[in-house]
Amino acid sequence: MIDDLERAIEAMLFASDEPLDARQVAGRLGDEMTPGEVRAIILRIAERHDESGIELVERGGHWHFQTPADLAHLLRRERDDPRKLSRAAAEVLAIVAYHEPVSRAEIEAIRGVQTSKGTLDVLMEAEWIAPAGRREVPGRPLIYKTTDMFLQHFGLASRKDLPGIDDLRAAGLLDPVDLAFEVAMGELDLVKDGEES
Amino acid sequence: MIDDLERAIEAMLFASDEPLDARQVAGRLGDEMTPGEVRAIILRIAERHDESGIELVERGGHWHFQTPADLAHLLRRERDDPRKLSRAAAEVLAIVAYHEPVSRAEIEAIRGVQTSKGTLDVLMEAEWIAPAGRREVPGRPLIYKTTDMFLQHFGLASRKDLPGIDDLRAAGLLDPVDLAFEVAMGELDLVKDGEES
Amino acid sequence: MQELQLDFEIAPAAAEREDALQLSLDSWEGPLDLLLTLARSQKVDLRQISILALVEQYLAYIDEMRAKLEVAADYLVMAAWLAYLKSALLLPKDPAEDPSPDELALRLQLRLQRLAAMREAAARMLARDRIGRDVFLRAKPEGLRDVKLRRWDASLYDLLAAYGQVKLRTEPVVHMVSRRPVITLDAALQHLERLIGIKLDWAELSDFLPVDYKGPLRRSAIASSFVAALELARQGRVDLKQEAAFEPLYLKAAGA
Repeated sequence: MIDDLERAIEAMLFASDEPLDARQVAGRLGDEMTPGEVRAIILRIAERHDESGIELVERGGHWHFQTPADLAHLLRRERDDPRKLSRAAAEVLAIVAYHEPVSRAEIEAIRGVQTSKGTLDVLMEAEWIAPAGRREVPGRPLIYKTTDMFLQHFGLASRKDLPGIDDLRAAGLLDPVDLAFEVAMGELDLVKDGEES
Repeated sequence: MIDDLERAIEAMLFASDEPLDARQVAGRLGDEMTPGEVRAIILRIAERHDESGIELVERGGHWHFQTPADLAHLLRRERDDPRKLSRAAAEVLAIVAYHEPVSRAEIEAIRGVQTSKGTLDVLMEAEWIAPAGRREVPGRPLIYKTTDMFLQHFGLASRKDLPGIDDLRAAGLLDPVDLAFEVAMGELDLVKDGEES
Repeated sequence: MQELQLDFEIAPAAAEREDALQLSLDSWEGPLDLLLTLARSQKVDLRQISILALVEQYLAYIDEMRAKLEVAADYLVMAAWLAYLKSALLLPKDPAEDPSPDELALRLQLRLQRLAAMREAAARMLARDRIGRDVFLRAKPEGLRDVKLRRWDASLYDLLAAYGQVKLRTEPVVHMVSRRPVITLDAALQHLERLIGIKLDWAELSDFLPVDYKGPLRRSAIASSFVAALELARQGRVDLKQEAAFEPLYLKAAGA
């Protein structure tokens, strides 16, 4: 059987919006309890919750309820949310990889279309590209390069492993088949870029 | 000794910023527990906290921890000031709760006065009532019902716990006047018939 | 049913019921509310109230009010109706009258009972242990969070293909139309002219096509042979016949 004082202190600590020390609790109880007596009861409450899904902990003399650290994974559930990289982002990534370090303006010059900020953000979020200082030209634009994570993800030992232009041609990746279609797709990506930003 | 599953469920209910039902808890545990099994454990946790300064209560199938009502005097602070309800709003809320689902016209028939738009708005803003479709009668009026938030706020495990609802129903006081009138007239006729024979 | 005083949280206008008669009409939620309060002053169960006495109370109250201030229309409408009810209740019963005054009085009583029931229910509901007043939740729960870890998918092929496209897009464009498998009209004409002399009787157009034409080539051959057949017919060198639309087309050498 839990006595009324213990119930009252437990409820107080539970409902309080900040950790309470023994003196504050004694003050709220409004009678002649000493902080020492309150502290003894608080320890009893803490012991009662030992090994349960709730714990009463002391931080700098102040007490508060929390969930045990070993159960934190239940409170924060992480879920994978895989997404296909957009064509625009793949192009930007390829340009950074082949031409690094490059500024955004240079990427745009190579792609022949505007690149939204969102596209670069996506690649930085994926940790495939990272800023690599500034180009010492007027405006001092940020320049980007690929990361180790990039090499790892694409199974490359180093940037030198990227196939050259001739290799790409030999692999048929530069064939002008359905060029119009590809251009049309490029325009679609532009629309997507606009949405991303 | 409290087992791991019980600890986990207790921690979840304790950490959650809104009441959880057994299905949500089961989903978060991510294994093959059925809601029924989870519920059995929740009941065990609730029992463990019985008579303490923290209680685990069920409201509309959802569970949350709160302080026991008998300790209110220790915890009540001036800033704790639940939404004050106008008399009109309190009556409309009661009518929705005891008669749900009801249309505005039906509420007005009971109160004998028009309900200002603001009254329903206040109750919807508090999330105590919500639209519940339309009545399939001419004009297809919107009908309202109470929410889980309503049950939580007023400490009701379910609508069956509404004070005196069984008595009111038995006394026919939740029936419309027309129906009650037919019944009353029928009883009168019966009495007359009895007198005649 | 147990009478409960209204919760203190209910608007102050309603709080002082006993002194209500001294208050202005703003205190009432409409005529039915006023009637209910007056009925309560009879200190009997609503099922036993005297409707006649209630009507008189109401009319007297409204009269008093009208002397002091403007009374809202719905209170006056109720007053007029109650005045009618009162006279009907007092006059000798007319069995032909429908609805009878007793029935009207019963309806009024039933309405008052229903409103009273809800008023008490509201008071009892507000008196329950309410969150934030009687019971308290954790002030700052940790909260349960669903964190989505976004993972971007792309293969090396995607990367290289994308680079190929960039290169192509920026290279000068040369349009080339690739050859597609077709049977030209000239070829079909020659073929048909040659065969028309061999077949003597009506034969289907498709019988004139080489059997090794398959797929798109065969479709092309049908189309060009059809046009060739029309051309030969125009020149008077073949006869054509068809039973109906979409039926097979037959041809034979003219005059054969």
